Amino acid sequence: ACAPDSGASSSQLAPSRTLTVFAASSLTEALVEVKSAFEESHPDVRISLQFAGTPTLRLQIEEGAQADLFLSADESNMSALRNSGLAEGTPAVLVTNGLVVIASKAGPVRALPDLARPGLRLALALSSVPVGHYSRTALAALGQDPSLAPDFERRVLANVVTEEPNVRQVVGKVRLGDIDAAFVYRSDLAATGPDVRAILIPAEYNVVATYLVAVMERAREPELARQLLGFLQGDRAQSIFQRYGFGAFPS
Amino acid sequence: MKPLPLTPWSLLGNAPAILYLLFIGIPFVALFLRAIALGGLGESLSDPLVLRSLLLSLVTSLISMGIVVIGGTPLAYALARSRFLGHRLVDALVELPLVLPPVVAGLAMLMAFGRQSPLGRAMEEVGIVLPFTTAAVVFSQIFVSAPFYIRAARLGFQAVDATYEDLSRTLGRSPWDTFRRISLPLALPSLLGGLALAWARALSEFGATLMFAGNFPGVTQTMPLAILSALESDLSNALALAVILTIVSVALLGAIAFLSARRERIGL
Amino acid sequence: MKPLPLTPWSLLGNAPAILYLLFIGIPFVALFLRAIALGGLGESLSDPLVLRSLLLSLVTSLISMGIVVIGGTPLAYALARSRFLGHRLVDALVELPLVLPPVVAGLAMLMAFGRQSPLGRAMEEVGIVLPFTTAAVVFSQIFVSAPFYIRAARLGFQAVDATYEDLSRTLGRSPWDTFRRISLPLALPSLLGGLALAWARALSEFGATLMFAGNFPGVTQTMPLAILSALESDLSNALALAVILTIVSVALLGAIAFLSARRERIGL
Amino acid sequence: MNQGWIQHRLGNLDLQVRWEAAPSEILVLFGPSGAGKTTILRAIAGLLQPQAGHIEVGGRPVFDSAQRLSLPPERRRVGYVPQSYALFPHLTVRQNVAYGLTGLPQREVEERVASLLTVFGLTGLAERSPRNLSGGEAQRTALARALAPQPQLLLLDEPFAALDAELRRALRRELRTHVAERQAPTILVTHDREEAIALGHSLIVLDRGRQVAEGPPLSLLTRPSTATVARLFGIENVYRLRVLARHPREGTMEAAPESKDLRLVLPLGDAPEGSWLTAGVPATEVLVASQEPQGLSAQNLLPGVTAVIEESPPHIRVTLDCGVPVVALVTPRAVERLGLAVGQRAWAVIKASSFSLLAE
Amino acid sequence: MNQGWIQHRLGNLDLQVRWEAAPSEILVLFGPSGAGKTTILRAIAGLLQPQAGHIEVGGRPVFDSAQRLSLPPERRRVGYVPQSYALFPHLTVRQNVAYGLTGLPQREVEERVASLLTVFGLTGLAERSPRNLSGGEAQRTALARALAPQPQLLLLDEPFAALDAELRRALRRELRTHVAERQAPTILVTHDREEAIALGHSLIVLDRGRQVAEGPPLSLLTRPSTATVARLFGIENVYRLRVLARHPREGTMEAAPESKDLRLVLPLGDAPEGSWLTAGVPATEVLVASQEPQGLSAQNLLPGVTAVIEESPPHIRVTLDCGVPVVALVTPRAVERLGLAVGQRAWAVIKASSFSLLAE
Ligand SMILES: Nc1ncnc2c1ncn2[C@@H]1O[C@H](COP(=O)(O)OP(=O)(O)OP(=O)(O)O)[C@@H](O)[C@H]1O
Ligand SMILES: Nc1ncnc2c1ncn2[C@@H]1O[C@H](COP(=O)(O)OP(=O)(O)OP(=O)(O)O)[C@@H](O)[C@H]1O
Ligand SMILES: [Mg+2]
Ligand SMILES: [Mg+2]
Repeated sequence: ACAPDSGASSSQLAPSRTLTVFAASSLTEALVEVKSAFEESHPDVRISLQFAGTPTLRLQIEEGAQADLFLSADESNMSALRNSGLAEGTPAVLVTNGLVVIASKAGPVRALPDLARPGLRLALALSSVPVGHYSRTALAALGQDPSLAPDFERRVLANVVTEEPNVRQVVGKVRLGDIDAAFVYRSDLAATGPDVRAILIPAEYNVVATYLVAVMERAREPELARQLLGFLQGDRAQSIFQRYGFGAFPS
Repeated sequence: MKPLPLTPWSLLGNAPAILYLLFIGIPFVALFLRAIALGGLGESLSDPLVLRSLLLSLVTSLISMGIVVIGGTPLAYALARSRFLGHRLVDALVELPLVLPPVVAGLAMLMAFGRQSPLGRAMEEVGIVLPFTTAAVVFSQIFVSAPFYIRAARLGFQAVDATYEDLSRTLGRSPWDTFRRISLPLALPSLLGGLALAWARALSEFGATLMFAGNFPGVTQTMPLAILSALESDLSNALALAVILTIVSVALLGAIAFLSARRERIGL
Repeated sequence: MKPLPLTPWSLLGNAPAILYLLFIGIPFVALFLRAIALGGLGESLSDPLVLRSLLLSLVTSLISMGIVVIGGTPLAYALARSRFLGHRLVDALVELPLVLPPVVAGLAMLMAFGRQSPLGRAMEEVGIVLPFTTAAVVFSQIFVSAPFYIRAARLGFQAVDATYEDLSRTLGRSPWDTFRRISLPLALPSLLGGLALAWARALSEFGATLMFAGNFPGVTQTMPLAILSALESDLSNALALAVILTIVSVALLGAIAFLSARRERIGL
Repeated sequence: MNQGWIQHRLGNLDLQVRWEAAPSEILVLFGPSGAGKTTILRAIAGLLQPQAGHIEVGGRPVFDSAQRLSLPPERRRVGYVPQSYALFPHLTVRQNVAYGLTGLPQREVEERVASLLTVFGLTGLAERSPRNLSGGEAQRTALARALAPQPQLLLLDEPFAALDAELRRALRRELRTHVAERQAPTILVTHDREEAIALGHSLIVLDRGRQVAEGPPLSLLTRPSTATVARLFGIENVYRLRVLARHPREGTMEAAPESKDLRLVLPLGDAPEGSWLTAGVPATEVLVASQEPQGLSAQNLLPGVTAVIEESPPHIRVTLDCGVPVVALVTPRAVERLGLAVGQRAWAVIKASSFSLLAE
Repeated sequence: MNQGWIQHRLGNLDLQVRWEAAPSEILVLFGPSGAGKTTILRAIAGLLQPQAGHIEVGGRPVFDSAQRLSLPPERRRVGYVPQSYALFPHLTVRQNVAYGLTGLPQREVEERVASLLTVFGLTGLAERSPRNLSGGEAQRTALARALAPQPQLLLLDEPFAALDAELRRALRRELRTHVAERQAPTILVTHDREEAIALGHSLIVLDRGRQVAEGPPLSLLTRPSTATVARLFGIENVYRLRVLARHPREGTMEAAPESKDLRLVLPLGDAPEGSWLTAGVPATEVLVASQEPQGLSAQNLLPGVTAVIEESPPHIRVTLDCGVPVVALVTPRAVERLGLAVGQRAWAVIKASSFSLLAE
């Protein structure tokens, strides 16, 4: 399911406090597990998760949504919130992420150079959402790779048929086989399944996406939120994140 | 009386009917086949979260439809019959919500009733907070679905011959009696038709809801939002939920269709 | 004749009218005020990408409506008049697309016409590719909007007294002539009403389109998708686009309303 | 008292009428198609606001343009049977009839409806939808529906037009009884002369919105005072004549149509010699003779030729060409006996006193 | 030739009828409300599929249940004026009339429509919407619309019911001319005896779905052969009598109603002594005397009491109670002269030959 409730074991104790967490949708699976872990150790706390694209979450917070903690997939949206005084203190780094190319197993893409073959159907995320921005950066970097065709970047972009506002939709379309290949987060590999092959991007051309976390100014439970923030940065949570393909936060 | 066998029309009517059937039937068949192939239907059905979403969808859409019918029916009747001040204006405004992509509609509601707006702040001061509550789900559903009901009801009332209403009045019945016993039953097929459209729309609503009410399980996560969430992680679960929603909605619409068919049989 | 002044009703009708007006009016006012406050309207209007989206929206919705009207009208008439094989089934199926959240509808279409399906592969072999093309935009719009038109048209045709059609036949007019000169004009208010609903729905469609057609400027990025894309980065731009879409849609709906008002004046 | 007057313009109709109907009286509105009869009923029922007027039902003003008074239809206590019946299509015959019966215990409603259904011969059709009624059945249902709430004033728009002679007679009797018993007056619209005279206690003759005559029906019929009324009432022979000579001692005068070699003897009137007048005689008062009549007291013996013979049950209508056309209504037996045939010579026999002088 | 037969069940109606109408003939369907008249027209027009039957229009079969033939209405070339007019509400009067004129040059259409509008007195209303017509105006529009395409067979359902006497007469003339000129026969539904006889070349009398009589109207009227027809045609006095004595030499027989001290002299028939028969006499053939009549040739002099006096223009209907009720139609003048009043003694005078023996 999408956001499983705290397990049956903890439900005897009526949770008295609720934390609302707004999180970028790429964190979905990992965060659901982290939530269970936290609730296990804090039986009186219930975490309510709200996943969406980072810009949407920011917009909702700006328009008055009540959130205790905000997990952003990039820096710019977080700093916008900080600038408008909605985020408390300096945002902390949560995890890092990288990009990977995924390709439909039934499709013709087996390696990076295949991306430039004419007639392919590729998907990118919108340049305005973090992953879309990162994808274009990585693509531009790959264009410098001498082992690839000289106009690699142009030819790949010519194969793009859709710019998705959400990275999860990109994954879905590749899974369905209607899109041959796409740039997604490394952490998304956890949600791909067997129909999809992963093609790694050499580290020198890859990007490092940094996820930030901050307690919100209007938090109802600021103290608890700070506790959760600490928990997120702790070993237990970080190991869960790593299992889902995220990099450790550089402490 | 035995109706004329409209043979040429039945045939001509059949061609688009078959095409349309295929066009909408195939995706549904694909959806169902894939959902079955991927499995997970039984699992989803026993998931308490799914049941909560389903319940939330049913309850909120029921409330929305109640409000739409109670508020929309007199409005539609007024639009059909009387020429009150601003009649033209309201008539044009009724359909306005349809032209906004639901996400933008949700955004507009957020900007109207959210904390950033004077209205939202005033409401907050008296303790009313709309955004990200179950009430916001209802608001979103009403916003996007009411026009369907009101428009259909208005056309239905307009098609009722005013002679019947006149005659009811000469028989000593008040305008209210006349409305209830003449106009309403005569327009009922249109009202039910509009209600079916509006209900279907409300049940499938997610854009405005996501923006204005958010996506919190048990509070604002309706079935469409649950499907959307599942879609981002677990296709088989998403498809299972979509199948469940379809079946439940079809049952509801079937009930409405049954009601209007019964009315037709007794001679409407 | 001077109609009766239905005073109690005008009043009772006014209360929901005013409430509804407020309820849908306030978000629109908020939207417009915010768009103006943030500026960017002029800028967006001169952005060639915006104009391309607008044009794409208009062209695709026009094509969709053409197909919906051409295919849906005889289907609605057949549903209203004849009892052909599978009549009940089609009747129930007509509204089915409404119950799917548009995103799921798009997913279903992708699974039906995409590369993974036998049908999609067969089509691809003869050179027809639907997903991620402008045709897919049209398909998505038809899928989500046709039910509104068909249902309204069906109710409209049902309200036409069959006596008129019978009489037209005795006057030597073929079923087609009868349809064109009697049934169609008599049902026209309902047809136009349904068309307005369907058009508004098609213009605001983005869920199915995003899923089935993708979001590519100039090819599949309609106005709602442009708004959605802008929403992810630049609120002022998104609001400006929403305002533009609203104004254009209102102009279209106004034209339809004007047409039906004219028909009413000449005595329908 | 039920009375009133209205003034209303509608299309090319300029309606001006004043009426008065005592309790237990049937007032007949009589006039040709388009005279404005339906419009008057609609105004009284409250379904149309006349531009000016004053309307009282049962002594109570229900409309007054000067006082800006206009009671809604449901408070006027009138029963209205429109020309098109307007039966509620979603209700059965029984439910239609019961519709106006509010505020009564269920049992009483059922009894009243049952008795009305019996009176109107609708018992077997009680559960029928109005769609499946014949024209006459629909008309009877509409009548029963209007009578059910026992209105203070009954407005009937050609209520018997779709009924056969027998039913018509039975329902006329029913209507008369109803009016007499309930002291509830009725305004009845008809274009049927027989009906007007059979049912009406008083009569208003309308033509193109104007009230051209009023009074008790029989006196209007036998002494029609204008050419319009005469024509409307079927005084088939109307002539424009010039007075040639006055014979005050015999109580007669002689007159002739323009440029026709023909003299008619009329009852003496006021018109001076040389003036023009209009005189009429009903076809029933004209006798036909196949041989030149001898020793008859009748003063007008007009020779002519039989031009048309047509049936007009229970009579035969014979038109003679005597210089002017003369229409006579004779019995079939007489036609047979006289051996009348088209083209034959024949005489029209008219008593001077049979002529009416129509003031013009 | 236009002919056919149909059999059809509808509700409690069991319709069985056979008809035949020669070119330039008007066939009248006559019968009480609910007899099935409208149903027959709808079947001929093709708007209803009878359960069994064979229908020919202009010699061409358009329906045959055995051959499973059923032409659609538009190929039957019939013109139909339904009882409810059914004018197209979205078209003007002119457009309604022009509706059936297809495949003609525009100018001809305009001319034909203009001439029809003139004939039907609709010229001033050409651009009106049917909503704003009076009942009679609507009926005329429906007639003009049906006539416009010059159908091979005209089906008229009470086409003059909403018209005043003058218009009715004028339009009847128009219809006769049309039928004669165009050799196009007409089937006309009416419940109006006068209309049936004035217009019909032949007549079918229907009662509850059954054809109870047929033939030329006048002979049906004067020699009605069954009690039903007699009643329908207004032979007001119908008695069930037992034959007491036969007087073959005088050509008469004596008969009496059950348990009534009353003897009637009838024309001689086949019924043996002691058997029952039904005899009828039209009210027009009954004379009324206020004193015991002396030296009259009439064989039935029935003493009685005046029970009812009512107007029935142009006559007065007097009902005497002579043991059995006897209805007489007399002139107003006679009532005046005889000083007739309710409750007075009076005699009914009936010639033996006036009685019709109604086979039962
Ligand atoms: N809404 C209207 N607009 C214009 N003219 C109208 C309207 N309604 C009625 N009329 C005209 O007013 C006149 C009187 O109409 P009304 O219905 O009162 O006639 P009527 O006496 O009942 O005739 P009929 O016996 O044919 O029913 C008619 O000439 C009709 O055409
Ligand atoms: N659809 C129906 N279902 C059941 N009964 C019907 C239906 N239509 C007509 N009838 C019945 O059939 C009978 C004949 O109807 P029809 O309309 O032919 O009568 P009609 O002779 O035209 O009478 P009228 O002079 O009153 O118009 C009526 O008793 C009517 O109630
Ligand atoms: Mg009228
Ligand atoms: Mg009939």
